[in-house]
Amino acid sequence: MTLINPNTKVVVQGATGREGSFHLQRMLEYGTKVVAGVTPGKGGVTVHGVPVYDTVEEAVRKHGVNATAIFVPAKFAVDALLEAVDAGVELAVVITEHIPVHDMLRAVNYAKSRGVTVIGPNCPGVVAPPIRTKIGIMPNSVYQTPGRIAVVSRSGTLTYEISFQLVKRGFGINVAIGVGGDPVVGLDLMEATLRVAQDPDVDAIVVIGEVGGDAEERLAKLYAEGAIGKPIVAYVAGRTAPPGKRMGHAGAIVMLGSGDAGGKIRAFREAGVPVAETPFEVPKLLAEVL
Amino acid sequence: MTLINPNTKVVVQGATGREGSFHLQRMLEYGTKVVAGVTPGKGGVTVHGVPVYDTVEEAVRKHGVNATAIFVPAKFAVDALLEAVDAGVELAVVITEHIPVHDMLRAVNYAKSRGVTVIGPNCPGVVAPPIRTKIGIMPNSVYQTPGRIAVVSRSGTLTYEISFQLVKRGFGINVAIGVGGDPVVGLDLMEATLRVAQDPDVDAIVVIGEVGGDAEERLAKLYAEGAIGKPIVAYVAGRTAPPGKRMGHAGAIVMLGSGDAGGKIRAFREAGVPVAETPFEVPKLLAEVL
Amino acid sequence: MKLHEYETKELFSKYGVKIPPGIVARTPEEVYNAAREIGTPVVLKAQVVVAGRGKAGGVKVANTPEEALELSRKMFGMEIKGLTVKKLYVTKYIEVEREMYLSLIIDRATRRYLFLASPTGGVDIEEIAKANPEKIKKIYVDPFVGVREYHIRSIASWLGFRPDAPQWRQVASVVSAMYKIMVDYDAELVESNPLAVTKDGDVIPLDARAIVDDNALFKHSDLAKALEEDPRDVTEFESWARKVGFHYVELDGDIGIIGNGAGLTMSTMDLVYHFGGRPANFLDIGGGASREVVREAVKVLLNHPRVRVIFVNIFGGITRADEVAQGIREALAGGGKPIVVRIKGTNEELGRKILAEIGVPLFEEAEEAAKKAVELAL
Amino acid sequence: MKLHEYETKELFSKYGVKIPPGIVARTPEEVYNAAREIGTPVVLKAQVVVAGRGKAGGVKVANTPEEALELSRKMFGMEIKGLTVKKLYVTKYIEVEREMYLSLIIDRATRRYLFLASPTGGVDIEEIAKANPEKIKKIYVDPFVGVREYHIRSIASWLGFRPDAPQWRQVASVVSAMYKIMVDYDAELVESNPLAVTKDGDVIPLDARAIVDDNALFKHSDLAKALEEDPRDVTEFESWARKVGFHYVELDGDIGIIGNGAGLTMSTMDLVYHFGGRPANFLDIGGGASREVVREAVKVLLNHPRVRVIFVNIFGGITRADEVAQGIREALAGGGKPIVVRIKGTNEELGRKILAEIGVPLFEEAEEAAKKAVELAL
Repeated sequence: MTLINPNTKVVVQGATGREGSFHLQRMLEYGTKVVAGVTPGKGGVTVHGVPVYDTVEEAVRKHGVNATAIFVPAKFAVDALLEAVDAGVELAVVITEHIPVHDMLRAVNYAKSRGVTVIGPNCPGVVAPPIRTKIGIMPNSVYQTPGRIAVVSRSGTLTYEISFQLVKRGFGINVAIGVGGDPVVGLDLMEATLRVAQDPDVDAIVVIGEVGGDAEERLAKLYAEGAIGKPIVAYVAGRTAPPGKRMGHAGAIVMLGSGDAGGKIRAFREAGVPVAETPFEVPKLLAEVL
Repeated sequence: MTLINPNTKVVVQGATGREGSFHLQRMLEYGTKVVAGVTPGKGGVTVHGVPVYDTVEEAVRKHGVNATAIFVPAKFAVDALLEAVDAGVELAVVITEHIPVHDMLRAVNYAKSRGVTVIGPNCPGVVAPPIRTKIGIMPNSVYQTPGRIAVVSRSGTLTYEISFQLVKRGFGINVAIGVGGDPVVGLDLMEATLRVAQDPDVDAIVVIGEVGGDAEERLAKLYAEGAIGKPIVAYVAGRTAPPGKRMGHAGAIVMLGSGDAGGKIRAFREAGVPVAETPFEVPKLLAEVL
Repeated sequence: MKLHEYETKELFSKYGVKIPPGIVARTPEEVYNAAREIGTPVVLKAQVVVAGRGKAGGVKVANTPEEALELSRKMFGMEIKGLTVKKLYVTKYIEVEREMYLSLIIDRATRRYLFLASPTGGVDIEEIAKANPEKIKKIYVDPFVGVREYHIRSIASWLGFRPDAPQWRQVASVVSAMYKIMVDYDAELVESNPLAVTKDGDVIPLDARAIVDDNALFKHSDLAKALEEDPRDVTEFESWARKVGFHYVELDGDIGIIGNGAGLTMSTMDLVYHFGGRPANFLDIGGGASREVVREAVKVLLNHPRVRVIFVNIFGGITRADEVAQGIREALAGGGKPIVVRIKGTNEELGRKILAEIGVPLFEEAEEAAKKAVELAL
Repeated sequence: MKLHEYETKELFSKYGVKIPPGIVARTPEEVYNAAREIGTPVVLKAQVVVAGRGKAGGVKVANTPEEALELSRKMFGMEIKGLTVKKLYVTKYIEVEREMYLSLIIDRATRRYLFLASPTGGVDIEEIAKANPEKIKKIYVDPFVGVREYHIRSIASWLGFRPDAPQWRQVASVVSAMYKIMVDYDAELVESNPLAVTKDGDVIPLDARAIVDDNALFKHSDLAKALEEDPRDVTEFESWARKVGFHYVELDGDIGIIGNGAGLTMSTMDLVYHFGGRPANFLDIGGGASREVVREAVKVLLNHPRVRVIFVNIFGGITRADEVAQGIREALAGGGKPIVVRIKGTNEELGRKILAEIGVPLFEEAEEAAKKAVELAL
């Protein structure tokens, strides 16, 4: 499985907060091994039966935690991530939105230098139906059908939407990764796709891009070079997005003349990747490439 | 070969300086592929027939340089190292002494995060007689006899002295690495020993330690755990060094009660590593362990 | 947050870069006085945060204070790409020998800072990239390393200077200042275009702009205040919507779009367009939006003069469908426009029930809903 | 460079840590005035950069200004571990509830900063490590990350405080200050021992010391000047030797040692000791030493009152043997002491020849040379 496996033990940072507590419960319900929570100063309480500690280090020491889901507010999220990296987790999923990009730039570089994989920030996380493990906020109801399709996306809700369409048409999902909507993310669309492509249990990959940056173009180039080795179906949101405007996601902006949806769609098609016109066309194209 | 190989192509940073130019010539004489020099603002001249450039990037682009020997003054040495890292070298040997330790701390961390091996600072470099390649300042005359002994040392001249004794008693040298006398070095005595131990062409390792730090103790522990897998003979300088005093090398100081020669010798002996009483005893002990 | 030219130049100046003398003027009288103080000829530059203001008549040279007064009367109130000119930057006219390009961005792929440098500038980087791609050099700067002499060396020599040239240190000063602005002010872009070599041989940022990370504005109260006073590139609706707390972008159609999540909302716009409709806006209520936010979102579109139909497309993840439904119900209490709602997700059934109570139709799939919205807007 | 207690505390204070009121005094009169100004009882603390000054009588409590005057007369000029007391730090006497330990160093193995924290302090870290190793907690701080709240949390809770205790923020302030001193002043050690909880419940650095990286003194002209004015832990010979530019450490024997390279020089000392002699010093002429430096090195030892024999052991790497030989010849021109010279290396033959001209014997091997030196010193 990409990123997570049956031994993944999760700590929720910000476990006593509204969102942290809510999603901690959803993760437990889904089947995730959420073994600890962390909220500085709240050590000693429990949240949905899960013990909460003051530090990640304690959670690691007492429960062998190796992954974290970060729900703390933007101003404290980078510290939470760095704390998790220093405490020795292998995977950090940063759900938090609105983190200053320069702070994340440094944190992501630091995490990488310590061999820690970061997903997000501003992301829905990762979910793997075959092992019923979710680190994030995807709706459990959508991810009930295990299978051999990987979904890699820059979006949150659009990922659920397309996953829902896939399941509805009979596809099962191996893993869905929302890489996050910020300009700087731990693993970008290209890198995440490259990772899932290496999983022998994945037959095809659905890639959901959007305006801004050039991860889609870089991925198209890799695909054309044969580096992916598996069929890809793409969808790119934002054809009607005007240039120079930030479309909700901090990373969804056409800047210095690059990053528009048209260019991305062109790059995919030229590389031989079919691109769906609407989210609902994705399952049809997927059936064609399999 | 550890660290260097027949494809190692060297740039000398500070090539037009007194020491840089002097040792560039000695390296060429020894057989090292010194293909470029760098001195900002002096691009265009040649030193001993080697073209000099303004930037390392240019040297890399034009000559496929993959290693650097840094001879620039202490105030500029960290910049030179960072430039080489960013230009894409794989190995950087920093000869320069008196570099502020905090600056080197950051630079060494950065180099590591980019996958670059740093030797030094304040070191004699690395020399491999079997492939007649030297990146550093070791006297050529000492390293004329290829063989299967590795020498790893925190010292400069003491390394030559002991290498000289080895050769005199009929041993050949596979590689000699002076890791540098500063508190923070790119590869410390333990790490360098671990590297040479993995070389199938090395039969035994001579380790030369000195007061300060705990690299010798950590190495002894590794050896006791069986992680080295090859015989080691050690020598530790500074039994008569008083505590709290810096013995020439910035790193040679007993601080907060740790780092004295006695403790290191004890650690080696308890781990089963024979320790020579004088440099001249090293060949004798080596003969015994082989 | 997009900084005006004068704001960006003030930052350059703060970090030691020589900039042409300039004064911001809000009235023709201020322009006249500024022109007298600075000494003619002067350049009047419309402070609007869009590219290409020169071609649109937003930059004029005046040879006397009187001419400046006259010209400024025509310039104030001008519309340039939808933005009204409210401020003119009156600057000394500088004779230029050569125009160069220098910008600093965050490179997403390498997670490093990236300088783009070209010895020829004055036109957009896109145009340079098209006409002379070989002229653009990329110089990467790691955030843990910062700008060093070797970066400066690389940039200054690419721009065409020798280490012994007097311009070398001026380029160094510009490079250092840009990096400091970038880091100290959480900028996403710092650009000088043109970075000019004057007839006098000086290197100066003749024009400059910067974009600051909105997520970091809490660290920069001075900028947050400046944005409050001068929202610059947003319409009234955009400004209002952002104050409520969600992402809003004005488009030119008549079907109002509300979605949760940027991707889904864009996709909803695209879908409307795909079926022949024209989206009026992008309105993302975001993850974890409260009932209040949803209510305000719908109200915005109810009050929007161009919006004829509202299309709410919610696929619930972190957002709870019942909250959305309650927000819609509350907004519609004060009268309405045709609304098409599609909800799928967390607490979905509860949400459906709430909406059913007020007679709002619900769609299972966005595709059908989009078709319906387009149909209603005809 | 070792900082005095008062210098270190001034840095703590600069970075916002509350320190006990204190005045540095250089004469008994200054002590008297300081005691009056601060208000008795006061503590008189000898400013000598060695550990264990308390046990050696370097710390005294005075209940009146007169008692302070009296006590200080005995303390000025005292020798503590070879260093003369020239300054007393007169500080407010503080009643202490609990003594803790906190230091910050560079960890060589991990290449990170490392805090060592113990809830019990007041004795050397070595003693804590021996008696209660489980009390020492290690908190690593990466140089690219710096001190963050989570480090502070880890330290403060280990020292025994709860987040809601008033001492929590005081510990945070001490931790931040120590890190800033470390980084801003290129320190290799910053230590507060004891870090005290006073009877009033305040956390204050009751004693503090720091060591600054000598290689970084060029960045800190204030410290370099302070070191110039008060060389603190060096004898006159050491001071002189360092000014010439090489590494010199005083030992207590009679065989003067000159070597090139720290390792070889230490090994030469050890060798002399091994054969029954007693090294008088460590003198490393370093790599690339010039003829002038060698000459000055030999001269130092010629003038050294305790040195009876000089043993020069050079294995040439970056050092050129002919330069060494010429330096020795020049030094010996003014008269001499027995010298044993061993040179091996670059330009070796030339060096040999030069020495032969002035009749100085040359040894092939350091072992024979060491034996000869020991023999000559008998």
